[in-house]
Amino acid sequence: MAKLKYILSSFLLTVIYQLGNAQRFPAPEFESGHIPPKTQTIAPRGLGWEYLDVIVLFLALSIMTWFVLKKRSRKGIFWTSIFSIVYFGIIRVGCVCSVGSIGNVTLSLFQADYVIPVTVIAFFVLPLIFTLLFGRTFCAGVCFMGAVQDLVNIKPVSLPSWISKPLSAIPYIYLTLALLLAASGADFIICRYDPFIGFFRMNAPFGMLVFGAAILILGIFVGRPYCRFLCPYGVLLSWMSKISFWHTTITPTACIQCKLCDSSCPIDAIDKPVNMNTETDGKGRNRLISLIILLPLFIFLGGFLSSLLYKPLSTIHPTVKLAEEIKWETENNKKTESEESKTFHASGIQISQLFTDAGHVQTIFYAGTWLGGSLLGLFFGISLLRTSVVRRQTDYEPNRGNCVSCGKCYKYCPVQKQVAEVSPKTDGV
Amino acid sequence: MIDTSGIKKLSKYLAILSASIITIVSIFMIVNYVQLSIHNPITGSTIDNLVKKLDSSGNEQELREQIRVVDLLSRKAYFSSLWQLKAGAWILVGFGMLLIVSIKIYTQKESIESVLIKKQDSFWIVKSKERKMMITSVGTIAVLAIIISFFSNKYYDNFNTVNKKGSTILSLNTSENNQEASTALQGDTTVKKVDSVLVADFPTDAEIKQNHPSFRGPFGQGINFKTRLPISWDGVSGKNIMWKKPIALPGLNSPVVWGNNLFIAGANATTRKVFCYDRLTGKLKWAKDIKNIPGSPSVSPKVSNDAGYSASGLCTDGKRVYAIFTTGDIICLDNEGKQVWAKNLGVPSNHYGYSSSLQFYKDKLIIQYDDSKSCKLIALSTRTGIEVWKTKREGQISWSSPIIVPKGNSAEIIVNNLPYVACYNAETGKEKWKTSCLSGEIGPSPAYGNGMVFVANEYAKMVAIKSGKVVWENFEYLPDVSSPVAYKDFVFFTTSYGDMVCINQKDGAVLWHHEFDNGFYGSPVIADGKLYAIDRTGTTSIVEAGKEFKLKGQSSIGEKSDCTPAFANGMMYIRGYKNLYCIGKK
Amino acid sequence: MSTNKKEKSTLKQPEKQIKRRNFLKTGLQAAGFLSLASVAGYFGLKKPDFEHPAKNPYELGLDSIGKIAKEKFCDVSVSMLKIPFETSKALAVDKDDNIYVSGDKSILILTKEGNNITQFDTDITATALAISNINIIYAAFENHIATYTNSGELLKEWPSFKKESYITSLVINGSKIFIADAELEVVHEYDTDGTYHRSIGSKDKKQADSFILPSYFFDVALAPDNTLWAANTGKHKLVSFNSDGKLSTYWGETSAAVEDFCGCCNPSHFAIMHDGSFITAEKGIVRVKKYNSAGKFECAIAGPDHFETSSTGLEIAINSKNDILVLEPAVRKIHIFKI
Amino acid sequence: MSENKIDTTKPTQPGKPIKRRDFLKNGLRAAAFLSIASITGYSLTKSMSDDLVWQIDPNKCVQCGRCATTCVLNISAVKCMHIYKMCGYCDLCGGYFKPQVKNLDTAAENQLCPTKALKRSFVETPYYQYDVDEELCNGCGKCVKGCGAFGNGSLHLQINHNVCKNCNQCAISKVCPADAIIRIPSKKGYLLKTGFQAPKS
Repeated sequence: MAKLKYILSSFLLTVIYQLGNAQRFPAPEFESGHIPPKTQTIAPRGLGWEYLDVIVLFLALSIMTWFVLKKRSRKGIFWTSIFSIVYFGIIRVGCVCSVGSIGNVTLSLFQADYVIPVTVIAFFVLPLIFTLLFGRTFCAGVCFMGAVQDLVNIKPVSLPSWISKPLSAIPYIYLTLALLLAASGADFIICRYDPFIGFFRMNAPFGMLVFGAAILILGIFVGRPYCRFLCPYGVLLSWMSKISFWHTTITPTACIQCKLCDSSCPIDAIDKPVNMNTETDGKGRNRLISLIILLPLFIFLGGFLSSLLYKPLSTIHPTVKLAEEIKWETENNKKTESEESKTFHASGIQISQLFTDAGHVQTIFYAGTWLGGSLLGLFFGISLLRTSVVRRQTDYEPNRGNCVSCGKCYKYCPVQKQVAEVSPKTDGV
Repeated sequence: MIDTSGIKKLSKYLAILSASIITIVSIFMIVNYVQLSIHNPITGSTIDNLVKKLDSSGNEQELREQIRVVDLLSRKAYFSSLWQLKAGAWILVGFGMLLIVSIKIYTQKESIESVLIKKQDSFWIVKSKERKMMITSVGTIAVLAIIISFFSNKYYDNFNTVNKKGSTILSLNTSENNQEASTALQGDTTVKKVDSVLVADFPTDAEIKQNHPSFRGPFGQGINFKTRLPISWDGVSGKNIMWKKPIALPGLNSPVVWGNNLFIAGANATTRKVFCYDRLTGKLKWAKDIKNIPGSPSVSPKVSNDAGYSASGLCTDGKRVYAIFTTGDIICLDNEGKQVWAKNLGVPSNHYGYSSSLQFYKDKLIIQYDDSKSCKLIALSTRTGIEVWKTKREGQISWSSPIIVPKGNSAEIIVNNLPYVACYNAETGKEKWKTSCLSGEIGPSPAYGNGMVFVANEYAKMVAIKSGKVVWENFEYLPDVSSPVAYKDFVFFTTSYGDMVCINQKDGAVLWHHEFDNGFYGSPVIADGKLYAIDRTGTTSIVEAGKEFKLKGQSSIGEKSDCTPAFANGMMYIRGYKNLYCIGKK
Repeated sequence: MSTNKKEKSTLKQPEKQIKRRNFLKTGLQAAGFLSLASVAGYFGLKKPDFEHPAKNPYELGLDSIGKIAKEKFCDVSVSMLKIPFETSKALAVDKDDNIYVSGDKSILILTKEGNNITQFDTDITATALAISNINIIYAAFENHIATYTNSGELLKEWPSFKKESYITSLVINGSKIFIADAELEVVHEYDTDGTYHRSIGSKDKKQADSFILPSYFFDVALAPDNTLWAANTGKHKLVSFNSDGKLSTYWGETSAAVEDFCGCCNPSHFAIMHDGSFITAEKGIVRVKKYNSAGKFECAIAGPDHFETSSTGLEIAINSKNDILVLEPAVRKIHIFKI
Repeated sequence: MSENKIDTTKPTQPGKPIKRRDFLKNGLRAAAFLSIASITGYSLTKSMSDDLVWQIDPNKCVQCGRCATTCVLNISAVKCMHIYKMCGYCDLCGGYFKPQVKNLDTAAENQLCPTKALKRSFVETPYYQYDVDEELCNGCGKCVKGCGAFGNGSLHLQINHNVCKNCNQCAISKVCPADAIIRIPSKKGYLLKTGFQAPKS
């Protein structure tokens, strides 16, 4: 790969190089004493911003957490999210965001020659740690994508779980794909297909604008469609949140079963009370057992099926794409007029060299698809299992995995009101 | 009460208003965009056509005018449409916000009590629905995956190195295809360009320099172009030893490396083998038994221990590897170890054992074939093994190896024997010049630098030759087994008595001399700007290749070695008597 | 964790609702699967189309420019001489058609078949060569001139010109020698014994007879009628001077068309045949062309395909048989064209 | 991954299971912390305090025109930069004029630049100065190609930090046929061609 990269160079410029850097036209001496101007370059963007971003991120997270867990104030959460839209979205135009940083971190893990800025690592890690401690307060509104969707979600409609459950498998697939592509150095799809960035840039490929708009319009009714059904970072966060040390609750103290919050959650992340002993005999247990037995099969199938796709997937990688083209040329004994092929032939690299490079890439994809696929299989198996498992639950509680601590349910809880009236200083945890 | 209702009305109207504006604007923008993408005035061909017309029809003034007008309009159109897009975007954002706010106000509920708690399926029904849904959707995805793979695999080739099935076929037919293709692609460019610029069946000089294709590295000149090389290791403690593999058969030939393949040969009186290792893992990829070659003697001619049955270095051009043995057997194998061609050049009568190493130039395999009867320089076609040219040389037997001196599109081959140093045209085998200056039993190969050839031998002298004319001579120190190497303004060599000498290329003056405890048989080589010299005990002395003697380090593999190391980036390969070592940075 | 006790009764919904929901449900399912199928179809059935790659809307049609139409070539027979030099600069022939080449700090003399006669070293590579009728070699070394016998011994070192002078071409006219100085942008006229006569080409760049030489390419040659011709490369023109050094005629047009000269400093070299027609060499678009004595384009002798793209400074010499010798340093060759 | 299996509700049954669950949970927390820490640690070993910016390696660029067409901005952030010290100030400028140009004036029919962003101004015989109007330049690279073909290659495409949004994944970098678009530490600033010495004087 590296070899390919450094040999590739423009034909015309190699021409100049062959001239041994001898200039065709020497610099003139002006009798009129005209002084040639300096080449104008704008000073490169200062580092200050990048580190400021990290600090702001940290502060925003802390404040958000405070509002969520201590103050339990939806207003506070709302305004913090507005702030992050303004700062991270409009002022800093959204790059780099924590969601996208997955790509950079993965690449830094897998590609030897890629150095990753510390700030990007910070962006990746801070939300994870916060979530592991306090739940998904990042999603509540520090993430400007979430915030935007929260903003537009005017008429929330609750989706029946038989729609939302299968859809929520997409982030896993997306994440796996993103990791694979980033690790192989092919692309950062998360960043490339970020639906909202276009709005903040006021500039985007047409397709992306349409996609973004569609998601926003959908978001008017369906709460946070991107967060729930696409966001790959959300997967990691939900894992963290599930085992977080602290997490927000609907009610400040004890639930009084008033059912008022029942449909208050725009993203259906409230677990309703369940009393056990409800399934008809045997069925459940047998299914459970059979599913547990089937789990390895799921894993294998997942791996196998996705490994079937490694070739088409690998063509996303430029090297393989080029190799495909050159192979086609060698088979049909003609030249495709594409820039790629022109550049390749001008570079004078051995075709065999290109093919071996492509081979290495495909090997990565082959292994990657197997691994990722089997993981997907595992997730599928587990989520099936969880549909056959019941946990007794007496109160209305946020589902720790899915709840984004947006605090919209607070105001529905009468207890909260009382507490608020009794003592404005409420204790959330 | 009334108040709020009033606000609500207002917000309602606002919402409707902004919504309608948004729709209109976005429609405009889409139209604009589509126009721009269908016909981009900047890239449009109208002007070009007009200009063509102008060129053909002399100088029509009105045509010029027309062009100017069109140009102006098109640029106007382009930039204004871009401006429209930008403005539209701002409008959309503004009214989008307004819409959201107003709708929010409009849909505000008086009180939470108005929330209705919708009836729900019981827990298990819900769950079973979810389950069904999941299974069906995942099922469909799986089916789709199968369909996709079924169709797509027709279109996509397999370059994968793991999937055995594809790889061998590929690596075979590419070599053929390339040439057809590249010639086919040529069009009317001249033949010269076919083999230099576009890929033919042999590597470019640049590629040769990226590898270690023959004894003493690229072109056999003893200079390597690798970096980040190890300076300290220890074969006993295993420090910086990436891997260590026992070698099945003895041999004094040095490893050669191309890509991830490392080749060595080994032989005894009866069996001869070529080995291919994965240079990264040390895994033995294959070992090819060299036998039943027509004309090959049943038992190899007697050899001395200092030469052995496999002293001649192999060489590889990345597609094929070539090996020659004391029996006069020469064989060409592909990277998978399959025999491409093989022949016997006639058993050499050589009282120590034939030990000249192979070299290649473009598609010619260069063999210095000296024995007590005659001296020949032979070039075989690397692909077929058919003789391209053969040059009989004056003089007597030698044990040295040829070096290649690339000269643009051609190259020179420089060869020692007794008493001549001679230069041949690599294309034709024609002798360019010849100088008589050596005596004794010629072991060391020539060195080349700054347009000068440097040769030396024990009981003779060290001579610098420029295009056939002797520039200077020096008798002070002389190499006997190992070969000199010319680098920058210096010539370095070592002796079997443990001397390491640096000589000034300009005048032949000894710049420095250092005496090590043990003698050298393996030739010193320049790599990463340093001189690597392995003495007979297997200790490598690393010396800065400069005008002062600076010892950079001394490391031992802990086993005897008379070979010359091979290099890849960050790695170094040493052949000991028993084991093959890969040295790197752990 | 799961248990298997009797299930509590669940609320029943009215028929309508169920129907509607089922309808909705199936609809949604169908939609979802369709979208998936379409995605799959796109990826699975999409065939990579290499036949028609995306064109570059901003393509600058360069390939067409170098090309010379077949019919514009004159029919020539080509042969080649290899020369040993890494870098060669100057080329000349004497009246017996021996070939003189300077390169690698030496001067090499070959027979017309290319056999080595002699080679002798010089301190620096000669930048220009001229051979007098009595086979004395006039060699220019950037800013001074030396004369040698054709066996290589030095006859005379001329006092050097201005230090920064750079001589790119010499031509001998009986007892006179014209020296093209690309740095001073003039042609010096000397006697062959070294006495200065005059400098041709005015310093004032406004004047028509001033030379504009952006780089060290400045060739002079002698027409059969002994008029001096020089290449005003900055203006893409060939100019001639009468015996008292005044500008008499010129020709040459600027464009990339094969009939004209383009790029920097062209024609970089030229020579005049015995019938007075011009042979010009260009760099950038590397080509050698023939013009008649009036400067009208006749035919192309060799186009870019014949030379290395990078080739510059194709020195030209004409021997007694009107063969055209073209030195191509980049490939260490002398091309010999017979018309 | 196996977090998924874990029961996350407030434990309500008495006795052992609670302990078990909490134990398991703490274990998982530890695991999570460890994995985060290790990933961070590893990437930190390959980190740098500086930030990365996108630049074009002018020696690789082949002027395929995709900078103009694929940048996420409507007018690409890639601009033509003029390295004046490399310029020959020619009258017949391969970057300014159409290849087949007859008369060397600023008339539209002779100019190469589709947006007329390259300006030509007379200095003295025979020299002209060429300047780029970055407002108009859309980085199509036509002039760069022309200059490279007939001139010194003093014009070359480069990404303007001021315009570039520095996307985490530059859209152009993925379609560049020559892999010329690379990340460099921001303090390096610009990858400008360095002028070579003129043979004269």
